Amino acid sequence: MELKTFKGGLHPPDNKAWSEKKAIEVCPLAEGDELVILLSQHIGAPAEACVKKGDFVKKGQVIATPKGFVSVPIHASTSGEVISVEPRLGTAGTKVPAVVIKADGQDTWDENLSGADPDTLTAQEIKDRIRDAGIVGMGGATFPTHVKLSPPEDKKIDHLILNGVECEPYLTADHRLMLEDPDNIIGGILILKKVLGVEKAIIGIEANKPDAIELMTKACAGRGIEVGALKVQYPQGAEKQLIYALTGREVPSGGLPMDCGCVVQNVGTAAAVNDAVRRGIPLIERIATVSGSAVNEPKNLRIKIGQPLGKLVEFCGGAKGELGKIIQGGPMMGMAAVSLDVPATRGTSGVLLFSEGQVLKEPEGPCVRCGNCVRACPAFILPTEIAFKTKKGMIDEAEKLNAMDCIECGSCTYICPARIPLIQYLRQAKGAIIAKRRKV
Amino acid sequence: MDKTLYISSSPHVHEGGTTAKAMRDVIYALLPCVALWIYSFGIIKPSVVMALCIIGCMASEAAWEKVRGLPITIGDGSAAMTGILLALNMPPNSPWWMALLGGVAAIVIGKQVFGGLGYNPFNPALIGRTVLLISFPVQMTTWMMPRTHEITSATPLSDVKIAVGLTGNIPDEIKAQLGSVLFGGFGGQLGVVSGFALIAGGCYLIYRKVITWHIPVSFIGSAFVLSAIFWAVNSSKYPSPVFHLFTGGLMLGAFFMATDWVTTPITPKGMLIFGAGCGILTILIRLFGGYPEGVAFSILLMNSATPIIDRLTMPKKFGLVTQKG
Amino acid sequence: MTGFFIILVSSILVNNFVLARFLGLCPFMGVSKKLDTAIGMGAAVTFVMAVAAMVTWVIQYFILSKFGIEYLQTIAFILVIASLVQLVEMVIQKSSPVLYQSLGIFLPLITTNCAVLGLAVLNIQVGYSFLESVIFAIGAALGFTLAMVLMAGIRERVDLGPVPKCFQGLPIAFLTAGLMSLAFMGFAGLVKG
Amino acid sequence: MIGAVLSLGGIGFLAAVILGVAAKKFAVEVDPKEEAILNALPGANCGACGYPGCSGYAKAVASGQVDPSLCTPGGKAVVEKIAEIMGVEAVVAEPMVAVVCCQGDNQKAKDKYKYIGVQDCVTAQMLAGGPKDCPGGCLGLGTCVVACPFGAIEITSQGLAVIDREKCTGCKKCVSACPRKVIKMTPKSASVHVLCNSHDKGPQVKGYCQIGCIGCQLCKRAAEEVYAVENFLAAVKYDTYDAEKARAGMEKCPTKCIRDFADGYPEGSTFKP
Repeated sequence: MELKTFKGGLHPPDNKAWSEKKAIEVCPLAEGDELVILLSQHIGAPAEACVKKGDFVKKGQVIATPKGFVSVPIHASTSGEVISVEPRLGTAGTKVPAVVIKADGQDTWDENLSGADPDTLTAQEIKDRIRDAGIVGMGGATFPTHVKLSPPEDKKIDHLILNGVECEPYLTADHRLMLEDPDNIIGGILILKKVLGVEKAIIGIEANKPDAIELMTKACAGRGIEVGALKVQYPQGAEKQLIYALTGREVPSGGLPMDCGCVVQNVGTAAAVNDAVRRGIPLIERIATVSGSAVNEPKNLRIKIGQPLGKLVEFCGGAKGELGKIIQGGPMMGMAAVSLDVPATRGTSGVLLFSEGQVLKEPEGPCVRCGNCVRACPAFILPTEIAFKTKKGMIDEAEKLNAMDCIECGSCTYICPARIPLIQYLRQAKGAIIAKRRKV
Repeated sequence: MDKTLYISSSPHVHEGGTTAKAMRDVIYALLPCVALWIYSFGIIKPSVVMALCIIGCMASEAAWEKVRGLPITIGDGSAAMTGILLALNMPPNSPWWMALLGGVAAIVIGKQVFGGLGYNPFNPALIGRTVLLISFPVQMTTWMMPRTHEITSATPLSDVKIAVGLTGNIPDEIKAQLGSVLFGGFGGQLGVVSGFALIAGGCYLIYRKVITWHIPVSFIGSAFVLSAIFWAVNSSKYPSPVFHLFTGGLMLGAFFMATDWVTTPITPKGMLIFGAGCGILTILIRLFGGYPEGVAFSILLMNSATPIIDRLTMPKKFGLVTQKG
Repeated sequence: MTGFFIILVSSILVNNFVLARFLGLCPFMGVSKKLDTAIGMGAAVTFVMAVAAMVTWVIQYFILSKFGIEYLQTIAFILVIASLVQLVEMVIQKSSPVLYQSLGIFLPLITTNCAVLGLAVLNIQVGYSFLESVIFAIGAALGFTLAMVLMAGIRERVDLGPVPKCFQGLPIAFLTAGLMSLAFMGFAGLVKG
Repeated sequence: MIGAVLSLGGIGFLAAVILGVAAKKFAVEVDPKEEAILNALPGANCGACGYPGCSGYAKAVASGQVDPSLCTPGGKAVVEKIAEIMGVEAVVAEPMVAVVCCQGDNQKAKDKYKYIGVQDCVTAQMLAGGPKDCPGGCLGLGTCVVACPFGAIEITSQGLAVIDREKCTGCKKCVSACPRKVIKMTPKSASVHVLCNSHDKGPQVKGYCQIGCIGCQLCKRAAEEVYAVENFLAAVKYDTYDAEKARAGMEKCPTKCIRDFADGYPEGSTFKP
């Protein structure tokens, strides 16, 4: 089969072998365990807590209500007592509002939850169910799914694209999900197709997961869903690059996928949508890969939102050697965490533990203009020039060099021989440009 | 857990390359030609020139950085690389002081006054060579015959230039020898003795992804095409393209000097333009200019156009293409 | 035709006014900090040179030679060129304030620009015909613009680099110009003219 | 001879006529006031006035709709000069200087992680809220140093930003550059300041900083007129500032987070009072 791809990018060693053959295990939750459920686990306005200290909550019960359209409710991941509603250490390393639940060990479901047959629902009813279940993009960006499913009237959507690429090294959560629960994903895709009213749905999968490609192709046969095999190339899973690889369309600069008739959803999101609509289960669990050189036993886990990262690592045999860095998500775009006390969120696609020796400590050298970053950049901008201008405070120049088109995939920084943290300069430039635009 | 962890921006992994590693790769790629060069010209003299060039470069870089209170960067190998390239551009029988002076000029005027590695607009080794050529034209054009080590001022390129200048034609006896440029036997720069070693080194660099194919291919390609046109028009006056490719510093220039990271464009399209410019200017200077050899000048000229080329060839950002479908 | 071509090539590359004849260094150094202004300055110089070549040629052959007062050449040329530049300055100020702002004090500099005067005098010395002197003027101006544009490109980069303090600004610009002129020496002998 | 005079004179006359006509035709009006004001301004283009550069401000003032006293870097002399040009009364505001309200350098304050990356506070702040455990403390990466158009800020050998009170002109560039809002504007006449920016409670502050304000109120009790404590952080009330009393309160501070700059700048600084 001919493999599709995009222009630019590179191919880092994927290190997936550590966990790709490991079946998903449920990360246990014991009586008395604390779950720290952050109130802002999605892009958009944070939810507002609707429980208070001392309340007893059941699994799946809403504990925080959305504020505004781009926002989703938050649910209790297990049954137990709310022991506090206070700022806790969050994903970003700062204290953010959270609801802390002490598990009672019973894991009792909220009896008000019920599923429905999607065929009997209207598109709007399905979207409401998706929002009420708190579903957000499971690839890590955590953008509320119901918003993505509500394009403005004038945007004609004709493609639904499913992201099963998982181009980040180490991560195998989506891979395992596709292997173990294809029906759930396909059920979700059918629902999403109905909501969007599109004919065409394509699942993009990188060629380093031949078993998943084969299985999904078989499972999708005759159900109006195609499987597109993609070349192993980072960042194949970035929205714009994925759309280009599968359809040949380019999302206009500064635009959204819907501007070229596409909606992209992660396969994990599709599975969550299926759960939410057919069975009424809100988004309180997800699959995450725990891996890295400093983990004893890399695994794929089904985790509860709010479990501290430390618990997940403990279940994987704990950390070994000297721990240098904790990464939430993949190594290319993931965020480093301050400690293992940080709770898992809806966006936690993986937890990577790097040993001290793996931490990149080389100092930044002068740019030698090798052009590696230019060739690797999938957005076709000049990272080094922008970084240089940013360093000199020439934000206007950086803007002229299309700094805003950076997708922050990290390819430039990965390949830079001078070890310049280009992506940080680009973020700095983007921040300054946004601030400047707001001012004017 | 009490240990303070590291936090840095993503990505948390790296391809593993460093500037120093790449410089070392360039030096490795040059080793075969260096060995051949030293061997062909009688081991001792060329070794001294080579050593002094390298010492001149590294010492002046270290001294400059010491005086300015900057970290000493001779460990990254870029000064050594400049020294090697400079030596390969000099007559193997150059006086010792010239080798040292060239090294100092290359590093100080060519690189350090601009702020060191990464900021120099011109190729330092070529600055060193050109400064020497203009200051000491006699010594810089006194070549040695390979193997016999006979002193001569003649190179194939200058023979052709003088002959054409006098009679308007390439004399038959020179023409007869032109076919053998591939196998050496002429005095002059490096291209003569080790064309194939240079190609091998260049291929190694492309394989190691230190350089890309763009500049060598467009440099050699454009030089070949242009000289072939002239040759086809009048083969009694203009030498053959093969002769052009394997004489003088063309191969060295195409693979090692015009591909210098710092002083050449960063965009692939810009690299093609850069290489083509180098090739065309080289042939024009060789055929019509006052100097028999134009590689160094053409690369320096294109170096000065690099910022403009970069600006004009800025890639079109993703998402600017008109909609299909 | 080949004659014109040779004049053009020779004045742009071989005998580049800035990098080979070292004329007009003042605006070359002053206005080559940014590419946009360099191009604007190049255009202004091109215009002034072309017109100056025409006017001075006419004055030389129809006034100075006629009355046998060639010894007044320099002063007459300066007078004409100065008023010409004044005129250009006024027009630019009115029509393009942005260009006027960025060219700043360098516009009046063309007034006493030795490149323009040199061009006028060279034209007469070499004995170019009217058409030849116009071609020569355009070539010289294009060469000037080329040098300015290349220089501006390099300077935009060099000025942002960590140049040692004592070399910052004009010193490094002169060094760069020197190295460029070194490179331009490669054109020596390219055409005999 | 006559020919020479005539021909040169003729050329000159012709040129003069053309230029004269052109001058009329292409005349561009420039407000002389604007130029005079521009000459009076310091020319630092710092933006303290809120206009893009000195020329922008000069234009605005010349139009008569903008207050001539907005140039803080220029101080009294410049304001008076501009007022004179414009023919209005000069109102000179009390000169202000910026103060870094933190003394938690890398010896005294704890880090919550080891930061690797671009040496810039704004960028570091984006990563887990900055390496300093204290949410308000100075990161010491020098974004303010770059922002300062007057070279009045240095990073001490112990990694703390310090502002020279003599060189500071009060342009507020550093205030807006600092991502942690640890730089505050204070009257130049006051030399005693509370150098802490953490609103955390006492025990928490003690946990990460030896020299932070713990909100103990001792300074307030010693000099009620000069000190206020709000949200567990003491502050000097500059309206009722009094040097004597301020020092009295300062001496009571158990963590030494109050400093009189007359006694010297924080440890490691090269500035002299």
